[in-house]
Amino acid sequence: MKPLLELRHIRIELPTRRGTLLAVDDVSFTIGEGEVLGVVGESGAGKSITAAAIIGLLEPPLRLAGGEILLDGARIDNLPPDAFRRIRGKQIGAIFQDPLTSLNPLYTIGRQLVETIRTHLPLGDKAATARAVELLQEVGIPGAAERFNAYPHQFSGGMRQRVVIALALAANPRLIVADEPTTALDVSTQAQIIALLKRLCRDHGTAVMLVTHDMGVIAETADRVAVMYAGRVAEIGPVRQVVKHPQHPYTVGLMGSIPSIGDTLERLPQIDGAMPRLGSIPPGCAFNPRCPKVMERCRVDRPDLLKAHATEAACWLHASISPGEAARG
Amino acid sequence: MADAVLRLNDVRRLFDVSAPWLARILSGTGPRMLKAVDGVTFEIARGETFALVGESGCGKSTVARLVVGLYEPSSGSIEIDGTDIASLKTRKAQAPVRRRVQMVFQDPYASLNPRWRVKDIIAEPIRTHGLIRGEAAIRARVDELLRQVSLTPADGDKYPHAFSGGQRQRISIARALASEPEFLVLDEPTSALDVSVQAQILNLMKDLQRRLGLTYLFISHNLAVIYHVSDKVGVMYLGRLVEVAAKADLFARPQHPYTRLLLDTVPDLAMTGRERVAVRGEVPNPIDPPSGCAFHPRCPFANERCKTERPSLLAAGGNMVACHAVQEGRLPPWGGAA
Amino acid sequence: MLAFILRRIFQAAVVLVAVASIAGLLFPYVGDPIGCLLGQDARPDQIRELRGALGLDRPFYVQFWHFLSNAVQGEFGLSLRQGAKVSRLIGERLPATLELSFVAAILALGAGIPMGVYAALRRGSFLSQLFMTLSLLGVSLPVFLIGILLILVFSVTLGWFPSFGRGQTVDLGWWTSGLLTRDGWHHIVLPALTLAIFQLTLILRLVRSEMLEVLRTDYIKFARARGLTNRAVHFGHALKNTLVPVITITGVQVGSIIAFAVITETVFQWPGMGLMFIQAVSYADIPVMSAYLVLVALFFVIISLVVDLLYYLVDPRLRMQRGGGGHGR
Amino acid sequence: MAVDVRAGVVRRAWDTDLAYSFRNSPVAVISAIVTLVLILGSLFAPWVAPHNPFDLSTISLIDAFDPPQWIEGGSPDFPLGTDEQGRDVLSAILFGGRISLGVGLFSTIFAVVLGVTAGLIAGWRGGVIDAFIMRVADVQLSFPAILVALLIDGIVRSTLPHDEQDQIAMLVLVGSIGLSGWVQFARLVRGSTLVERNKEYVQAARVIGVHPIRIVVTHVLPNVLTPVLVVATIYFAFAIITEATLSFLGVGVPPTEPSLGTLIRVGNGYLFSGEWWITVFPAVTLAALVLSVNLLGDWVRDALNPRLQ
Repeated sequence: MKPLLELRHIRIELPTRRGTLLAVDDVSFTIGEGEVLGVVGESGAGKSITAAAIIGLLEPPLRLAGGEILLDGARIDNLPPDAFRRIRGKQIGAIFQDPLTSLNPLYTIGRQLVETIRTHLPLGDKAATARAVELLQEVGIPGAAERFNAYPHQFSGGMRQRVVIALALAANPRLIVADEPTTALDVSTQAQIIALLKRLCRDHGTAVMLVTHDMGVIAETADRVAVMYAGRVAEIGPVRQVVKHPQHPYTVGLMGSIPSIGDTLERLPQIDGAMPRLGSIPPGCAFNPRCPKVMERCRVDRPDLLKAHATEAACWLHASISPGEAARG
Repeated sequence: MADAVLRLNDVRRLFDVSAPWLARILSGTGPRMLKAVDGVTFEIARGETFALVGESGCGKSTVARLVVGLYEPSSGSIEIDGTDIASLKTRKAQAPVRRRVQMVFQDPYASLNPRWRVKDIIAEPIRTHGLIRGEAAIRARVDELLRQVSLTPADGDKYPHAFSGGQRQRISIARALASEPEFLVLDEPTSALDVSVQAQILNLMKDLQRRLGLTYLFISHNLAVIYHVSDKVGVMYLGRLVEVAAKADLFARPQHPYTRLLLDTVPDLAMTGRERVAVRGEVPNPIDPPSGCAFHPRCPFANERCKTERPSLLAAGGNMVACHAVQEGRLPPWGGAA
Repeated sequence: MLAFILRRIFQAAVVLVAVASIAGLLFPYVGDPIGCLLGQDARPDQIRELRGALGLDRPFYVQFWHFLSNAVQGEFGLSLRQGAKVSRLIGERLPATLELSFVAAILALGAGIPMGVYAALRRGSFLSQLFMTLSLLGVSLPVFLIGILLILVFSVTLGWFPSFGRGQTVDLGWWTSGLLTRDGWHHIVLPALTLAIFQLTLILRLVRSEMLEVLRTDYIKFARARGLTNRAVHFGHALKNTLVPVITITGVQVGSIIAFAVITETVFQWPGMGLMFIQAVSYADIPVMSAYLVLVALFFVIISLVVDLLYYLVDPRLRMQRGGGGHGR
Repeated sequence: MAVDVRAGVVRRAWDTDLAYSFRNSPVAVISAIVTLVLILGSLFAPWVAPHNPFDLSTISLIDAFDPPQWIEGGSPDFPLGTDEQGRDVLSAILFGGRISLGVGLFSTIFAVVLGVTAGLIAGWRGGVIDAFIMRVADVQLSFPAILVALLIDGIVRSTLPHDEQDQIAMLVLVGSIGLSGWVQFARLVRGSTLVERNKEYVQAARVIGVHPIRIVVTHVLPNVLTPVLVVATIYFAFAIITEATLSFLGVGVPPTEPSLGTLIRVGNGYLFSGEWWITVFPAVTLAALVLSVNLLGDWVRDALNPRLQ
């Protein structure tokens, strides 16, 4: 089966005066029809930049320097700007982190919805308005018809994020790229928004790329998860496998360092050090200075994703498991 | 509990959020006060970690700032080591008491002056209180503090921008320790950090507490973190404490419906497939909180009494709970989240 | 809304009273008009007589009260130099200044705002770089120098436009207009251009930087992510949000045209209030100076009131928050 | 050893982002050179200038209205020609530049000191003091700076006897231009102070128990100065323009010590009779000076803007 979205060897560069840095380095993954892919990683791992590249909104001076992005098997990364614009909103919707700043404060939410609908769908003003109200109802805005003419500042944070979701879904896209959709919200609101997103995408058959640093959100929402580290995918696989049986030492450390209610640990298992800055990524495996299982090879050769039990991990520990794969490295 | 390091008695803190006077006169509204902290009472015993948990706007950070003296309470009293801070009138008189209470802030990027070298940042409390005389001695103490938080003396000569978030938080901790405090207020010290770094900082805090015999007031919105670090927990909602209990009791037998709601929202990392109660509504505007029990519009167990009469914090099942439903015994037992 | 307007009017009144008070308080102490009027070798009895006639021998507070109560009625006494009523002098000079300022303001706004928008949207293009270079030149050239250069080129060298005076005017009874004759338009070109260039460059730079600021916001990024056309994003969303800060500062700029008219009028011998003020300053003609100051303050207050009202119309957050008991967030 | 340290400092300064952006901006380099040449030329005018325009014994009316040397009738003695009194235009420009730069510099310093102090106090203390300072600023802001300067200048001028006026004319100019400009610094600093005051490093200093005045001076002040530097550069250019304008209007420096503005005003009278050089050369110098300072200001603003880095 052809995947809905496919990233092939994506490379995103950040030119600076001290040379060109690699913000994202050789990232490949796919998202299937209706699938929820969680992308998790610490700040600076490149997950948000990857998301921005998919919707074609990399902020200069960041630039897509290599690789291909395919939607339904057709390349979209090399489309002219206006053709890419037609895909945004229509095929790929987006949700950003901060609902307080995502909406234009000077226009009513109704106007912003109708505008989006009419940009992508052949509907008249009346029909678009009706659809907008319907959408507001669907995302759980009480009194949708009356709130249609309200301005963003008249909504609470959670309600605004619902409006943002309605905007992202306005033209029934097949994929939604959600970049930290709950980070700016209160914990009790976060749960509501995640539940809503899950329900809507299931109902509409929309695939989701869910970018977050919160492993808990991924565990509850995603089908598969990609763990990013220093601009690369460290491990990717079914969410249950990655959470319960992580294969990459980084994922192991990451999962171990999350405190959980009910544990009896006096100290949390910790990974020493911090993720390297873009300018100082070590040669070989980027994780090697922090890795408890580092080998000589890790300092020289960079591992690609290798089959590791039920997941794929970019780690030489798994080279022995599939020798054929390792030979390439 | 004889040896309470910190005691808050019915502390209130209001902020004036009134419209300009002319607008008030024309629209016929009176002055509006935001009750950021509305009658909070608790005490912290020596060597223990007391955690305050709640969502944004619940007043937990205001409590932290009241304790360290960044705000004055509008009413009520704050005692440190049995001394009522308000009884000390001058800055000078307060200084020896204040020195013993220090704070670590949330944002590792904003909490260090970007134009100061790390050694000067850490030495500031030492110089301010004249704890050590002589530059060489001060430098030696700074180096010792840097080592204490797992940094190197060479780091003292750098500026904050050379450090990652976790390292900056270590510098913040070193600065707080420089005035030889016995009590630290930790205001969301790890919420701006990545999880792997969070674990490092939490471990460091625990090590320091054990080694130096520190007492902590730990503030966070993350229940898992609180579970990991605390001995006793207070749950705040709209400026009031709704439940206070020992950690084991609170997590095993949460009484207040809001505590239960919070526990219910903790993501299920173990993926047990547990069905959870749908959470209703959002935190209301603290400027005009709901009447009676502030939680009643979101509470599945609210009745007429809850809408009019404000519950007070009373003992119930080993916990202290402010809830009519709990006191009337009409709350179902907790099904258990984690 | 009402409270907002009332507060602004109240503040405006405070400004006016403050300016009038400063004018009234300072001038009795300032200079000695008698010396100017009678010359160095006047006899003491002549001086005494003139002081009495002008009311300068009365106690200070009587003079001040006199000044204030007259000022409220628009009466500022007699010009010490010309012996004519100040109100009449101003009545004669006001139309010239207002027509000049009006034409200059139209030029500055009409060209400055579109140029600023263009420079922001087509950053890096040849034309926008040309605009920016020219604008820097405009900011760097003192107004009087622009005037001199224009005279040098268009009057002295090319002989296209006259270099001084207002030309032929039409007397409408209460207003003498130069805008109704060909000759009048011929005369206003150079002074209006002089006055407009400096303001135009400021407005251009302001609009550009505000627009760039807005283009960086999350809601613009989100509008792009919704797939809206560039046209809708730029002129629907960005421009309106740019207006909010631009209106405020443009108001101040337009107001300062009146002040810069002082310089322009001097260069072009334009028979307006500014020229009258400069002459008054060099003769310590107190009534004329104070009248001019109060009048300028009045213009400013009116302009800032208009600005506030515009601001109010553009921004729904202002419209809602005051008035009733709307919730901020 | 000492040389090593200094070389290290230079190398580190050369390696900063600021120096890098300077080296890579031809506009910044050129405008810095122009500014430097004009400043040095004015500073050392008595040694650099071919004549002393104030030494009456060297001036002869016979030399009046000489055109620049490359035009027929010009003389190599007066490279840019002479004015109506036979003074060398080039020398007059160099000496006039001293006045313009001096007034510009000192009035900028005056405005910065006054504005930064007022802004710090208003932003830090808040409440009634803040409201008072800001209302005063509002009222003053409703008058354009040039009018305020004109007014202050006019008032002082008319309260003083004529013979004292010329002596303190410079002081009055510096005072009036400085007083008309403090507002923008005060507003800027107040705004940043309000932001910095709530930042956690300031709160940390308060928790430590540092004295408030010490906090303002050692913590807040260094962190609000960057935008002040940018605005001060641009204000320096504006102050030069204002001085020139006032002198042009005849209320600036006395004609015995002409600034660039005075020179332009005097020359303006001969524009129609064809002696364009008397006004054009001072005008070009003034424009070049202000333009290069403005360009430098623009560059500093962009270079220090963290978002553009």
